Amino acid sequence: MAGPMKMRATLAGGYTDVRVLMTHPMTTEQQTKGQPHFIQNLTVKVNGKTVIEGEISQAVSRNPVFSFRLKGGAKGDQIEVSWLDNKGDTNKTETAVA
Amino acid sequence: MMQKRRGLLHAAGALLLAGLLKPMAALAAWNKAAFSSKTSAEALKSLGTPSAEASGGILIEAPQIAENGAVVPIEVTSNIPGTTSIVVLVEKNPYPLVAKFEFSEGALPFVKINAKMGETSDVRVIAAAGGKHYQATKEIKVTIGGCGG
Amino acid sequence: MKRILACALLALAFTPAAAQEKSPFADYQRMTAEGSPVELFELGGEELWKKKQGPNSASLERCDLGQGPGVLKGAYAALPRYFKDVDRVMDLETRLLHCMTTLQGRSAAEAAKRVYGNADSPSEMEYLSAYIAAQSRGTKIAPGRSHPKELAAYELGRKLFFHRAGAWDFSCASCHGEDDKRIRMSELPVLSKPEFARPVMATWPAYRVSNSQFKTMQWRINDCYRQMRMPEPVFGSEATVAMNMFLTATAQGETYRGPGTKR
Amino acid sequence: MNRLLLLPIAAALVSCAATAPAPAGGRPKVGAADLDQVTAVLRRDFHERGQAKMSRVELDEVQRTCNLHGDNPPPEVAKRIEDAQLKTIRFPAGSLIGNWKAGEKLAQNGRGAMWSDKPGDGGGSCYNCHQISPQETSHGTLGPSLLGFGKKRGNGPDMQRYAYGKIYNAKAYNACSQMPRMGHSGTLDEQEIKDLVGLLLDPESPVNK
Repeated sequence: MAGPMKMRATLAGGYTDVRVLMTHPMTTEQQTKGQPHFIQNLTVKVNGKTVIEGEISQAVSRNPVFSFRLKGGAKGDQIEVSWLDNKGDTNKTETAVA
Repeated sequence: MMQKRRGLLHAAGALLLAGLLKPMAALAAWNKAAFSSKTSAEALKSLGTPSAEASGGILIEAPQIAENGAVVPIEVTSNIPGTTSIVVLVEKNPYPLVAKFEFSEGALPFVKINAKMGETSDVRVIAAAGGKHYQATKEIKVTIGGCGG
Repeated sequence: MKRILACALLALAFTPAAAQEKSPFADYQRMTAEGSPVELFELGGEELWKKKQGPNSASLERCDLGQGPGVLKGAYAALPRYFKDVDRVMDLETRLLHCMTTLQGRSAAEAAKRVYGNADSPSEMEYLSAYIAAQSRGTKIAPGRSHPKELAAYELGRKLFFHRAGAWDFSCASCHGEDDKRIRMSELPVLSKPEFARPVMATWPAYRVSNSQFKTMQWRINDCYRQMRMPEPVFGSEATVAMNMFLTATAQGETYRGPGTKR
Repeated sequence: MNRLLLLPIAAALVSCAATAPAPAGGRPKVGAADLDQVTAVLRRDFHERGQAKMSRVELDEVQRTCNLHGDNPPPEVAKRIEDAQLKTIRFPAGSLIGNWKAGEKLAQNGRGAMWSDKPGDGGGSCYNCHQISPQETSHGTLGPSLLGFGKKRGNGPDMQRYAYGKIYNAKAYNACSQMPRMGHSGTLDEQEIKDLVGLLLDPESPVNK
């Protein structure tokens, strides 16, 4: 069961600042003697349209925190961030631009 | 025929829910070759970006010295017009490639991540714009904090 | 007249000229705090505060942390303090343990069985401390400084801070006693001086990036005694609450801005 | 005083009136009764764990004296402590210079004597407080730098004896030193102390390059 996520999207001088926090162990091969468990794919959507696709690795810190910037944006835009890890677990969170 | 196929779909759905089937993992792109490369040159080759021109248009904001390598904040901004992707590598990590981000309409070429660094190393960032590749590097020192107890 | 003078000196201590020069880790500390997952622990704490548990299947929402039953705003910044219902001084974790037993009907042994968690599963105390401390952001640190038992706790904490014992003859002051000293590359604040205690106590409890764990003051005191080569302090014992009182009172007046993010 | 400076003072006076200024947190005066009170609290509020037994809360002569005098005993009291502590040191025969490479490992190792350690495991935690070899930049500053220790002081028998004794029991040379008594407390054994003496005095050690 994936742990909680938290996201904040705020208008900041011409762009939308998106900060997303994810609960995930992001363990490495070395730590787990070959059974790493980490997020591989990240997707950021604005009003349903994918704007950022990320491929990340076991070299991203545990409980990852990402900041992104979206062009322009207006109050109420729906932002969704989802992740998928190497064991098939997924989670996503949504928020409206404040 | 319809009946059978719907039955199959239900079964697949049930298996999916039970997490026995790998749902989208196989579908979503994840460049295994690049992420398993032991050198940044090898990783870049697997990403199809063998060479990249040094450019001042890539800004890397990161601490000069990190108290702990488990979390090293790295903020990348590409001011190169038409930037479509940003790749972050830590040269001396066992697997240098840390992350790759692709930006389409609606997103600025910017990202801030927390990366793990095994030791003091150069961080290398590659930006793709207009079919060409650009790069910048910054050294981050990693020390041992605390009493080692 | 003496108090006015003390106040004046206090003010001068905060004019820019007296600010310490930038530590080599200032950027690292700022950026890790900005990009910290600590709020995830606050979420976990909110859930536990409201979760019905124990034989009484009750939540902690009626727990009185000193500002009245269930009042969270500014409660952490006013701890440790004296509680009439138990006639003793308590810090946050001691008070939470009290509410777990009285409101939820849990046995103290069960509730305190696993007070220190780990990266894979933080403890209830850690989640709850993150959530409750966050509700004091922006409030001035003001522990109890009037009741005789509060003053006694402060004095006991002060004696403990300078008391050398254990296999390596250490007191807290052995490491936290001289300005501008380091262990390895870690700067050691002189916690018996207000100007050094303030930024520390304003950011505990805290998320530690080195092991991705959220840590509380009881853990902090416990782990210091471990590294002082002393036997282990009992969780929530009078000695630990007294030490917490001494450190918090020394930082009194600072605006609380935790939970923090540390190495 | 220019008007600008008055502002913070005025503000502080106001805030001071609201909350009492932080209490002066300096070292308290402690007498024998205070030490007994604190020791009684430790006996009650601490418990044994692993190798950290409860006997560790009982004060010996050094700890009692240094606590009573705030680490600053009068000269004749300090002398009495140092003489008594010197007698606790068992100096092995022959050369006291061990294997500096092993010494470097011991100096790097921050564990030892804690409840989380197995008895005998761990090292000297030397880099926590001292600069030793020039290559290690992550070193502490609680103790003096030991860079070039042997090169500056020579490595004859007297200096070997001083270095060995200081690591074995630092209080034999400075009654209330903050440096732990590594040999006396059983944290380091004879060979380990000789290896650390090697790190300090061996001309081949990076400390003396």
